[in-house]
Amino acid sequence: MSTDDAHDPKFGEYGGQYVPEALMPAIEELADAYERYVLHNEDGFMDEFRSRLADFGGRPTPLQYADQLSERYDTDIYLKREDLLHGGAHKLNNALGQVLLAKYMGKERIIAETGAGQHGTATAMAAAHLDMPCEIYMGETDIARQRPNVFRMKINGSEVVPVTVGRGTLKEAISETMREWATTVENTHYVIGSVVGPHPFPKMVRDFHAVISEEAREQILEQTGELPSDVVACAGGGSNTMGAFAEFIADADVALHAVEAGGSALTVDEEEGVAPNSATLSTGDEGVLHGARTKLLQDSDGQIMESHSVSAGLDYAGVGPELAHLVDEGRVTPVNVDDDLALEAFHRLSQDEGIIPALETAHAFGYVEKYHDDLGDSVVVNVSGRGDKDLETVIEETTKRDLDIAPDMSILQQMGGSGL
Amino acid sequence: MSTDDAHDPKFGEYGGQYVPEALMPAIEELADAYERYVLHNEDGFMDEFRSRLADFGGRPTPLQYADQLSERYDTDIYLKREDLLHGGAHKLNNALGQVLLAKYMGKERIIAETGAGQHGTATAMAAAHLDMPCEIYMGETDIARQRPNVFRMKINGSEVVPVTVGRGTLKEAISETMREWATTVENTHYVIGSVVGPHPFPKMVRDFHAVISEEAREQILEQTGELPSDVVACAGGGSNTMGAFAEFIADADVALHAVEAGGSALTVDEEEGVAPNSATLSTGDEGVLHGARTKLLQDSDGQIMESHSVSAGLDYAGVGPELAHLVDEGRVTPVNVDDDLALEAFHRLSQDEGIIPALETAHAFGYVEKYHDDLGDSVVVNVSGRGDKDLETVIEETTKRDLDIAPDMSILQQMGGSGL
Amino acid sequence: MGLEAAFTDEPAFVPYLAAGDPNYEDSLAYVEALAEGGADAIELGLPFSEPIAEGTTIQNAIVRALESGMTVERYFDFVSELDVNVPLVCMTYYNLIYQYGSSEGPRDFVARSAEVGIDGFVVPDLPAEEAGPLREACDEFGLDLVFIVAPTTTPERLERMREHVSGYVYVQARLGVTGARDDVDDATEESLTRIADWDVPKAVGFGIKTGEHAERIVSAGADGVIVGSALVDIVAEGYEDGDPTDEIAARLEALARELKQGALRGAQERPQPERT
Amino acid sequence: MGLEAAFTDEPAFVPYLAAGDPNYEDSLAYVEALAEGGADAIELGLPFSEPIAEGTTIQNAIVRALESGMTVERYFDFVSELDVNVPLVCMTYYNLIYQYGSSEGPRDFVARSAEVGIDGFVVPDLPAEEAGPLREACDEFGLDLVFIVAPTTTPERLERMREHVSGYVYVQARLGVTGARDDVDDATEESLTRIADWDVPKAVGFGIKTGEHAERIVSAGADGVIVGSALVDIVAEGYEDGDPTDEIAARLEALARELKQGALRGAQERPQPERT
Ligand SMILES: Cc1ncc(COP(=O)(O)O)c(C=O)c1O
Ligand SMILES: Cc1ncc(COP(=O)(O)O)c(C=O)c1O
Repeated sequence: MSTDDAHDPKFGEYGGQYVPEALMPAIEELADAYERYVLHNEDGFMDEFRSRLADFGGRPTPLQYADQLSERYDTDIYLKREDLLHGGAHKLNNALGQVLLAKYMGKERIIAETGAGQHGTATAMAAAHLDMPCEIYMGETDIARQRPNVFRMKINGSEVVPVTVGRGTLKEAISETMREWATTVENTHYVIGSVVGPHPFPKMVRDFHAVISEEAREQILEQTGELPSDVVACAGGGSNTMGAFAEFIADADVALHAVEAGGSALTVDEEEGVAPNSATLSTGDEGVLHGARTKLLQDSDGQIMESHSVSAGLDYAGVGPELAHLVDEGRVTPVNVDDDLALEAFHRLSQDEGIIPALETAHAFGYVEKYHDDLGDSVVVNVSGRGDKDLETVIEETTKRDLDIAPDMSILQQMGGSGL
Repeated sequence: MSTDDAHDPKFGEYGGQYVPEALMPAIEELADAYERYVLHNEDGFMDEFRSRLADFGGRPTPLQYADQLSERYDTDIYLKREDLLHGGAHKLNNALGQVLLAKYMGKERIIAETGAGQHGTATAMAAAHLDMPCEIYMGETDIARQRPNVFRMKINGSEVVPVTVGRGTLKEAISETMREWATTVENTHYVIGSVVGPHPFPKMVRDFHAVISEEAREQILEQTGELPSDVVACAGGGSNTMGAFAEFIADADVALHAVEAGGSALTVDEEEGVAPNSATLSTGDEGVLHGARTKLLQDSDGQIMESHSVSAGLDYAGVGPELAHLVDEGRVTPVNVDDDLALEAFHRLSQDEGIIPALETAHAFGYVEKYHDDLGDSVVVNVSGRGDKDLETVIEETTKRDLDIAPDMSILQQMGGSGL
Repeated sequence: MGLEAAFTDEPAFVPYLAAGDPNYEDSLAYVEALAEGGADAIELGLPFSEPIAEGTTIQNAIVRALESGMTVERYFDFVSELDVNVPLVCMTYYNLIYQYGSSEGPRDFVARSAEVGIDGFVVPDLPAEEAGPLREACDEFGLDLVFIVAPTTTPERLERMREHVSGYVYVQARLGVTGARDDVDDATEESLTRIADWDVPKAVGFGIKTGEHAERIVSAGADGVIVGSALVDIVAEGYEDGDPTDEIAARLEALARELKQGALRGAQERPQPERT
Repeated sequence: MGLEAAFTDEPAFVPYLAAGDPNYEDSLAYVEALAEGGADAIELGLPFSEPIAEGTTIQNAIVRALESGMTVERYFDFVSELDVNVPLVCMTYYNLIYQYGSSEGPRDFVARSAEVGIDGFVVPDLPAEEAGPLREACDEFGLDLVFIVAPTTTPERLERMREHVSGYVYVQARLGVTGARDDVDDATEESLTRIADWDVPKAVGFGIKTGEHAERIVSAGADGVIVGSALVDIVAEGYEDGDPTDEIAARLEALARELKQGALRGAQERPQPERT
């Protein structure tokens, strides 16, 4: 874990603490707790965290050599299998870390926001596991379209609080959760879902996810005796990304690729305030959102755009400030993959390797497919999550597109209906 | 792995090879391959199997101390986390083992039957991973009600072959697959989904799953220095059951509990040929089904009954012959848990431990809830699978019942509709 | 009367129907029509709920029979009531045989079968290895036990079967359910050669549908032909179209006649007749 | 004209409305009605798409304003067009300030604000730690920068804020949005005590809805009251009911008057008036 810059709320010019005054004490308290428990393992916090990640979460996750893809690309492809983590995605690393931290801090209640529901379900699982009351704020539009995840949160015993303001999606849910936090800071911890938000969140969330690259680095050294030439991870907020990169950053020869959602196009519609992508690192510019200075999708006024991607988990107009900084420094290469290529990659990984990836994850494989000639001879790809949650979207989007690689789904139509 | 009885097709009076003559050569060939590759590790088969189980499957799975349940029952409860295996259930142990074996045997094609789709999805994943063409036979009724699993098989590149004869459920699918196998034995391997069928399947499938108890035994010794007092596992065909028991059978002091589906009642309707349960070990009697002599749910003529359970994966009128034998010998205690208790246990585990279990698995926890006073001081429960696949059923069945423990799902109704 | 007798003098035509398909009364008429058409013995299916060895056609016949109320007791009634003059073979699965009666094992079933006039058994899911108790009961009551030889059956298993078989041996023409004719002939000839020195009649079945086809099989050396699906198809189609029972019976009788004639022609074409 | 001036002589009433809620024209009328009703300064919200510090009421107002086409340029037009005679405070989020103009940083925004007659800023997501560049620009153009003191603000942070604050300090009455009155008074008194020796006026806001309420706050020592949601509620209800603009304006003016009167009464009840 890199502790060198733990006290600095900034990554170059990015980061910081752009939050309402009412939250500042909570954030300072959290920064203090981060330092004590996470960085200095006070009261054995990190030991307990790592042990619960192992027993409850299922760590370490394997680093799997991908037979078929390696042959296809004539290069060694290794899969870091975060899809095998409890809950089906890397998200638990962070959720478990923060809920446990809240316990150590003496907090009595957890709140969190969720968009597609992945972070919400991970938080609900962690809260149930650690016996903490938990409320998840979720836009009412998202509730309607992510019913299985709503149900999972509820059966884990969390409350799901509908946010009815505005469009009822992730943005509004974040605002609502921040406001709720501002009124209950004393007994409540807000579990943010990615390496975003005010300091210390970006560093803390990164550190909770750094176990990904810590393991992967050890595993590849054990398996090959060498460091990989490349690490590839998708990037929404960037938590799986930073988790997969963290321990390789000091290894200057390891190329790091952050794959964003190219959506349907990289152009934007200023008039409507809509970007048909969420390629923040590739196309966004500097601004302040949700507590941090970072790269953003915004119009010329500075209003935040609606982003779009076939993958709900990448659909965010901001990105972690550390990633923005690493991109500016040239350490991380930002790339993007559009909806079509991501869907194709989804099908390819499912058919060739027997792993049904999350649509977020599929973007990383879309990049490998398209640019494998530019990659070195040993590529680690972070399989950030599994795709069970995406079946419905994939059916719909695949049918729309008539992709060559897609399986013939007529059997489902014959048996009545076309959805799941 | 217990090799003492590898050549004997029987377990006491159970087991055997009651199959059409056309299949006998295939079964003898398989028995031979089982002995060479599985028992004697020829060509390093078992090494490759174990290594793929680790890297692709995610083994070892944790043995997790369950904080809340241990407190609730005032006894130490340990969870063997097969739900974390790739695909979400123990099923992959067997599917991967058999598909790999088929490869070693020079077979070019995989067929399998599936009912609820769990074994089918595991087989499809394994076949994709090992680059084997695969066809899954599935009753058309099951196809219609298990759409997400049908889709998962198809996106993994398997064909799903609808079986239209009779009621179009698991029984018919098994017959169809056996017939298909009988016509293509030379190049095809039939991957059976549980410890059922003719020898060598019950032993071979058990050996592929024995890794569960092999790990669990080691893990509990490491964690507590002692063997557990009890091991509890649900039993449909009995594959997770035998996997969880195998390495403890010789430990005479470890009590082994096989929890069957009590359904809605233990009585049967002879007239209709319907048992409202699938408590084969508790209520069935000896007979011959699907290639083996074992305990069955049958009417007085010997016609096989339709079984019933809220959990599709336990819904089978037969059971593995070795389990039947171990029950007769008094080594395994057969118990059963009805639909209500299983649903309650589903919600309890979800809320208290943050683990949403498969409905099959929930039966094991229903038993622990009801009979914890009879259990010893250190109980291993096999978490055979995760419950994502069961969300829809759980909503429906919970709503019907008005269970106290169930979360308030009105938020979903408010947002429109009542299903997922 | 002993199944072997059906094969004396001339090649035997052995049809199969599921008892009770599509219902008890019609099924009686259909089976009698087969006898009328020249059957030398009849394989009469006792429907089992899990017929793992059957093709779709016969599976569906079994479903129809079960749905119309066929049970083991009614099967025995059916046999008692049948007005035919040829040996009857009960074709069913082992569980029904095993469960019947108050004592464990197949003896009760065999005893009752003998009582109602059944002459032997074909049990597709009972390989020779598991057949001991049934063989004993058959011996006790003087009934035959037929085994099936598949193209894939190994020499060792042939030996085991030879010990237990009586009445006739059922030679499975090929693995596939349908297919090119020449294949069948080759596989059949090879199978027949492998068991040429067995002292029971060899009846070939699996996919035989026409008189011409029966002719070839017999000319290749078979002592008889077993025909199931082609006959069951007539029952199924008639049932679906709602045809009158007597019409369907007439069609069955006609096909039976064609098949028997084919077998007879085949016998005349044999290079060296083995039996007279 | 300098915000501090608004607090001279008597306790100030400082209302908040989102510019452009529910549309440009009506909003002009509403803001002018507040001035008419006795506002001493006006906090005029420039709507930002992610208003993380607002309650639901104001969030909804911002959504209405954005949907009716409010932009940064139109906001400046709006301010230019406003016919009021009191100081104006621009309340917005830092990203809009930061992005404006061709050069990086807040200077362009401040320059343009000064041009159209804005007197100062409240930026809820800009803590003192990050406020350097904006403070500099304000100094350059002679504008004020207001900070918010929360009940939870630590003594160290108070010190940091004190360095940067000008115009007035915005005292957040309590963490919760609504609640029992006595709580508010206690928290308010404590907050006021903590910053008693600061040489800027102290205005209290957060949850003030009535004249009586304003009275108590001022009697507890505040130099002014800030009222937002209660006024925005009037706009929202009128908008939903489709009431005529002038009726809504009249209601706003009436509430403004009540609040101002309450504040004046409060000043008379003070034990020892600090300012005259
Ligand atoms: C599987 C998966 N991968 C990636 C992401 C993107 O988040 P992040 O960029 O923070 O890793 C998500 C978010 O929901 C996700 O569910
Ligand atoms: C999660 C899970 N557990 C248990 C079972 C029951 O099978 P078995 O008794 O063979 O373990 C199934 C079958 O689908 C299953 O999916």
